Amino acid sequence: MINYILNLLTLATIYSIAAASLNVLVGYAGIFSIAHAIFFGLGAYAGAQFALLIVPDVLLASLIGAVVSGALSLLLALPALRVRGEYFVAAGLGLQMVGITIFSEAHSLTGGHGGLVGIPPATLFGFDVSSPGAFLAVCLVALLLSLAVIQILMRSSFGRALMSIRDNESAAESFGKNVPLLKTLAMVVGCAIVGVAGTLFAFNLAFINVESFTLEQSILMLAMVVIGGVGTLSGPLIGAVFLLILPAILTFIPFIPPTEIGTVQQFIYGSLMAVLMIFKPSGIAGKTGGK
Amino acid sequence: MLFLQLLASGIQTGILYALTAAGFALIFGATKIFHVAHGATFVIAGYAFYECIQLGMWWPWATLVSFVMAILAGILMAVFIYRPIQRSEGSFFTVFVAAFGVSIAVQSLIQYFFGRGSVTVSSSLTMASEVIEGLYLAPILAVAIGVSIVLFGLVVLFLEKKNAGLGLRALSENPGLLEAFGLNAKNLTVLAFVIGSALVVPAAILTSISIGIQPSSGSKVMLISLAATIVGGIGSLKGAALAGLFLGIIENLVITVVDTQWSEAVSFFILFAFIMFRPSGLFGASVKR
Amino acid sequence: METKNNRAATAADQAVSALEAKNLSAGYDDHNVFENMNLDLRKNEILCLIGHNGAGKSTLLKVLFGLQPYSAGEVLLNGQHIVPSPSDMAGHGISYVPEGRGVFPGLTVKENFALALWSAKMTGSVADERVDEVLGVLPKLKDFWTRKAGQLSGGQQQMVSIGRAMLCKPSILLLDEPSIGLAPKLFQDLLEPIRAVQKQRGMSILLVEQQVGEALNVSDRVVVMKSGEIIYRGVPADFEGDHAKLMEMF
Amino acid sequence: QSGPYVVGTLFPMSGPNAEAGSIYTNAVQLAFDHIKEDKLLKGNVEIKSADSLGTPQGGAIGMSRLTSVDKAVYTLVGFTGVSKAAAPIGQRAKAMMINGGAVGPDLASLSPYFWNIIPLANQEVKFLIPWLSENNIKKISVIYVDDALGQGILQELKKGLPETGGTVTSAYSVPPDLQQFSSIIAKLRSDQPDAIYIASPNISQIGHIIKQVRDGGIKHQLLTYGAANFPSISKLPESEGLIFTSQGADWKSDQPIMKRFVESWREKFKTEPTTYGLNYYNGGLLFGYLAKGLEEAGKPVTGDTLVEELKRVGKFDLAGGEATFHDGTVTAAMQINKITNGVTEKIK
Amino acid sequence: MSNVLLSVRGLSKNFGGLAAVQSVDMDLQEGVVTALAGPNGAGKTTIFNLMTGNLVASAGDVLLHGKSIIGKKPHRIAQMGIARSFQDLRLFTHMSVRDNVLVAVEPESWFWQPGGKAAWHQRLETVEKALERTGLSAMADKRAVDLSYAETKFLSLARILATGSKIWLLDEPASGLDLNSRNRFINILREATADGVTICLIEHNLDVMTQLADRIAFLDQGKKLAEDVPEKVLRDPELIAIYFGKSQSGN
Ligand SMILES: Nc1ncnc2c1ncn2[C@@H]1O[C@H](COP(=O)(O)OP(=O)(O)OP(=O)(O)O)[C@@H](O)[C@H]1O
Ligand SMILES: Nc1ncnc2c1ncn2[C@@H]1O[C@H](COP(=O)(O)OP(=O)(O)OP(=O)(O)O)[C@@H](O)[C@H]1O
Ligand SMILES: [Mg+2]
Ligand SMILES: [Mg+2]
Repeated sequence: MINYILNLLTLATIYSIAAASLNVLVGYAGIFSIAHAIFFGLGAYAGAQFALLIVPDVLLASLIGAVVSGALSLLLALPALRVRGEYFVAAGLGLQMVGITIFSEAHSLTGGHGGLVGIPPATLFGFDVSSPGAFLAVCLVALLLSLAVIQILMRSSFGRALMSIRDNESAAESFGKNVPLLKTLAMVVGCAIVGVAGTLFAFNLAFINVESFTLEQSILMLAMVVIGGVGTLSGPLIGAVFLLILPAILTFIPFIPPTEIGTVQQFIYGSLMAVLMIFKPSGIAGKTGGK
Repeated sequence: MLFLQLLASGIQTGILYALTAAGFALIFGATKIFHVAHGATFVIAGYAFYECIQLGMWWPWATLVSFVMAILAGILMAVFIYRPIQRSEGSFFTVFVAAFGVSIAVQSLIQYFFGRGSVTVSSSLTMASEVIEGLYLAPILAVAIGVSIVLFGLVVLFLEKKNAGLGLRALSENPGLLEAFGLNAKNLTVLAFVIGSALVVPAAILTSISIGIQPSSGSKVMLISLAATIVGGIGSLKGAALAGLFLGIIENLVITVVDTQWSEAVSFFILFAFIMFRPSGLFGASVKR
Repeated sequence: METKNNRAATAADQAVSALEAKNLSAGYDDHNVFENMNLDLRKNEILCLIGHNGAGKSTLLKVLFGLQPYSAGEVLLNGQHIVPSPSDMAGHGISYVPEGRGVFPGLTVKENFALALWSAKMTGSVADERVDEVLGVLPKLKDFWTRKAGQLSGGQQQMVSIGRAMLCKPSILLLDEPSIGLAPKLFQDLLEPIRAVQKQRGMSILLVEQQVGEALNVSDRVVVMKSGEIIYRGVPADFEGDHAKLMEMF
Repeated sequence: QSGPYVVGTLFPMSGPNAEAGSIYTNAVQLAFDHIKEDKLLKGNVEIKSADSLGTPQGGAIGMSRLTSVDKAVYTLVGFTGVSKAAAPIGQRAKAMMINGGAVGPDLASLSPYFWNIIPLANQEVKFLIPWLSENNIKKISVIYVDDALGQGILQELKKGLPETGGTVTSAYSVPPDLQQFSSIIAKLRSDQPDAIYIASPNISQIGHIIKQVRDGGIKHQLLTYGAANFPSISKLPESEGLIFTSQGADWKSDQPIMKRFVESWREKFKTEPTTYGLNYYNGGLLFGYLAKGLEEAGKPVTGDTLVEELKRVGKFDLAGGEATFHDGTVTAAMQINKITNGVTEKIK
Repeated sequence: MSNVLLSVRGLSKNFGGLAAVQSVDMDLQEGVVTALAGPNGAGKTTIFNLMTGNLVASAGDVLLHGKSIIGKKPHRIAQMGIARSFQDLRLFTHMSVRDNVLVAVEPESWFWQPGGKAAWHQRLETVEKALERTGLSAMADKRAVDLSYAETKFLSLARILATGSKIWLLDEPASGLDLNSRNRFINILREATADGVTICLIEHNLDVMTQLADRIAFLDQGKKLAEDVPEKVLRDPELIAIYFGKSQSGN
């Protein structure tokens, strides 16, 4: 039991990092990205290749994941500077679909559909940290660091500037905000952090392939942020834990014939998502009432 | 000849895209609701038709049932999902996530009742024969073209001749003001969902005949509809339909130049390019930044 | 103030109320904006409703038109109890011009009008007649008949909004701050045709304004609202030249 | 000490591949029903099902749950991505895993705890090639998904065909979720191959391709691998004449185990049995044999002892005949089938 | 003649065929309130947009302290000390009132602000002062969307107050305010001019205009028709006919 729980918690922690980083884009900067799984994937592939080829040090690999993902986020920054709202959603969709195809085709980097197998157990400064408990601890530290970074940035003038851009771009400009630059920076920060999450994910699963970086995954991350509460610190964590643990709990429902478990689970899962949005539109941690 | 053949299959694919995209564009254009569950409506319509045929119903009746089910699904979603969310602080993404939840739930319901595999309605319409040398066409292409032109014409006529079209445009601009005009924004929203959902029915039926339909078919439909809506220009029904057609044709023609595994990605590459260089789409008004 | 003399002749008319709020209470989720509000708009009068920002004037207008629910009290139309809803009110010949720009910016002026005609269920020659009459009163509208309303300047949009409200041959007109953002001359130009129509065939107007001077000039009666309560009922003459008295009310 | 033994199943129970998941689950269930009827084991067997969602992450969570919460010592898995993600977790928990559905050649040496009770796809192709040359089928076009399965099949064809005078004339890679093949069909028509080989891990996709190829007026011979055993392919009217390889499974066999399997399957599920069903049935039976051996030897039933027992015994009487393992993979007889009038018949 | 801070020379803007602004010359003198009057659609807002870089001029020049700022990005121009308000307010709706103002005090937003704690306290003090002066202190923690109409108008002003800019461009800042609030508003602007702020004001309300303006520039159909002290402009019969109307509020 304990390993299962540790494993779930590790995944929940990794997704919390991912959701928190997406919240930087969606909640603070008003950049509606539905291509976040691509950057998650970039981090995962970069970190995994580093571990496979050089050294499976989780810290170094995470840094590599962050750098690669952060650097390539400029791809998405381009349309973000040109369009907003639903147009940007569509741009993200385009990137997501093209990105997935590239992941499947770039065999030498990603292993194609077959993926990268046998990612070595994680080490940290030469110590093995691959046991479920130790790895959870590593992930928790990464989560705390990411949250600290996000919190410090978002409470600084940088965060306020992002929020002002989110609320009204032209007014932000007229108070001296360099909108394109700030948006790009937000994009880089958010994607670099999700790159770390991706690397941790690769270590955790020891195997990655495109199936983990699909549109569904992007939407799942988005759902975590929205269900938890957009623009709040705790929201993405609550959302991540909720959406990952819920299906796990549903598997404990007795009396469902094994062939129907999946269907029933998915039904409850989907309905809950809709119902939650109807009754808690600003998320579990979001402010309710008012306008 | 390969080119002609690809063009023909592109048109057939494109027509299906055009119909679903027009439905999505109509709903999104009028209500600003990002109706992700449009794909679910498509699947419901397809299965309704399939089940009726299985029960031995005459096809026009099955078609009718399919229309009823799709429209009903659209209305239920509009009234019970979107309306309550929009009434409170319904941000773009709240609606998005709720609609996504609905899609999952619908998909699992269909799985539960109709199984998980792909179902196909057999029909001789799909058998291709050589029309001129090297060009194989199936009667369903003609049916698709005919049906789509008629249906599309009807919708356009309805929107233009009746004031409903005007009402829907007004709805997209300012639902609150519509009430001040003494009109009912709720009813107009439902109308948008009725027409938009009805538009997917022929596409769903044609798909269930020519390709087959399965519970998870909805997501592709939704993605292409969304892409076509943007490429066509938000708010333009004609734009979305033409863009759908265009994407279908490109998807087929493109394999003369790139490997087949890229053909689907090309649609989205085009979408990306449009957003970068012509965000207003083919027919849209210029985009406010 | 020659209007008042004119109106005195139809005093009997004035005694009959066109639209009446009786013990009305309304507000938003967390607070009541007004309670036990009593107000009557009499036949063929222009009633000016003034008050400080947030007094509840717009809320009252919305409640009367059915755009906003009320929690207690009743609304009487020509002495009959009704539950207002926008589509019914339009059917009863009541028009409402909201605060701000009351036009659809993406539709042409013509289309804005078409929408209003649809709402009033007017078609064919009846509709044409109505349009002709409104264009007769607001001839400037012809100049931008086929332009998108959003491209017009603020004043022109306001003109469209008022013209639209007059289309259904309203017997009651609810006007919420028509002057915002309008050049002073334009505001006067706008009030004149309304007055003309009112004189010609009778119409009750409830006018909410912050441009108190101009508004009082055209009104028959005045009501002052403060924090959801009516603190003064009278005629414009009460305030003539007495700026201090007016200031007190705010 | 003697039970209840926990056996896990890790199949996609929702999503596009859920059809396979429910067939697999049924098959496993059937095997354990039979084991119970026969009182083969002293201890009870408890089956725990986890939904892999058909994705690696779902597989990892499910496997982790099966090993750590349910304490499954023996888990039946399917699908390549799921298997790859589950294998390290199973290995860490020292739980034995049996794959009866995925046929990617790279599954052969995933882990010492991971065993394939299904011949991998390259074996099937090897068996097919001689038959092709016998029947004068030389030029082959391939529609494949670019994963381990597709690559394995394509490579095997490219290697094997020239030896018998054939060639791969064209190969079209498709995304695994593509449903619309009109453009590829147009190309196939101009390629003029003798036969078209379809290599996709996605069952409904194979069905789509077959239907659309036939609708498109292409009359060439169609070939595929054992996936065609799924009813959604074999029952398709367009599948008439389809030729596919599969492991040897003679539904009319007189072998008592096989006979019982076929009869109970027909009775219980009202469908024809498939090789996948057979494999997972065998996967269930295999556990019965291994656990029985351990019970008799007075050893505890754990992943380790099960693997040991398998290596020690080496040969098992399963439905369809005697099975041995090589490279962590069962070596089984192969056969070539043809669908005529909706019925699958062995032609070689 | 006092010091000219901001001036435009031959400024023109065409929207397609429409000449919204046609070679306008105008000077804003230090400490002087210049009202920009004119009928709806005259081009007043457009001139603001040209000055602040929100629109690109078709011709002409904008000079700040004698140096051309044409072609510069809006945020650069804002950082050079020009603050503006918008006709439609454009508040940061989902941020608190305090943060709305704080954003305005932090012109260059990198990951940090220079100056450490001392500067931070200084900025906070600036914010509190601006809130106090506009009477918003009590609702500093409310979100901007939850404010009432009058309060939003004052918040829009507080943001500008806090920037410390010496040139303010205000687009109909007092429209829709009641008599009391309007007076309060006028007083704040008067205090600001006393502190040496230069204001350019678009306003349709004659009370506000006459109480504040030192000069009135009159615009019609994109052209500047007159610029002079209020007494003269308000008496010009031609302008009365097209703009001020008959019941001119002299009182
Ligand atoms: N949508 C709303 N939600 C919550 N409170 C509101 C809403 N609209 C108005 N209010 C509040 O209701 C009260 C009355 O507002 P209302 O708009 O009726 O005032 P008003 O008299 O029209 O003021 P103004 O002169 O500024 O137009 C105010 O306190 C305002 O803050
Ligand atoms: N972005 C734009 N595109 C096209 N035309 C525009 C645009 N902005 C303004 N105009 C036009 O330019 C002219 C001047 O507009 P402007 O907004 O400057 O008027 P204004 O003097 O501020 O009027 P108001 O007092 O009504 O606010 C108007 O005719 C308007 O329709
Ligand atoms: Mg009001
Ligand atoms: Mg203006």
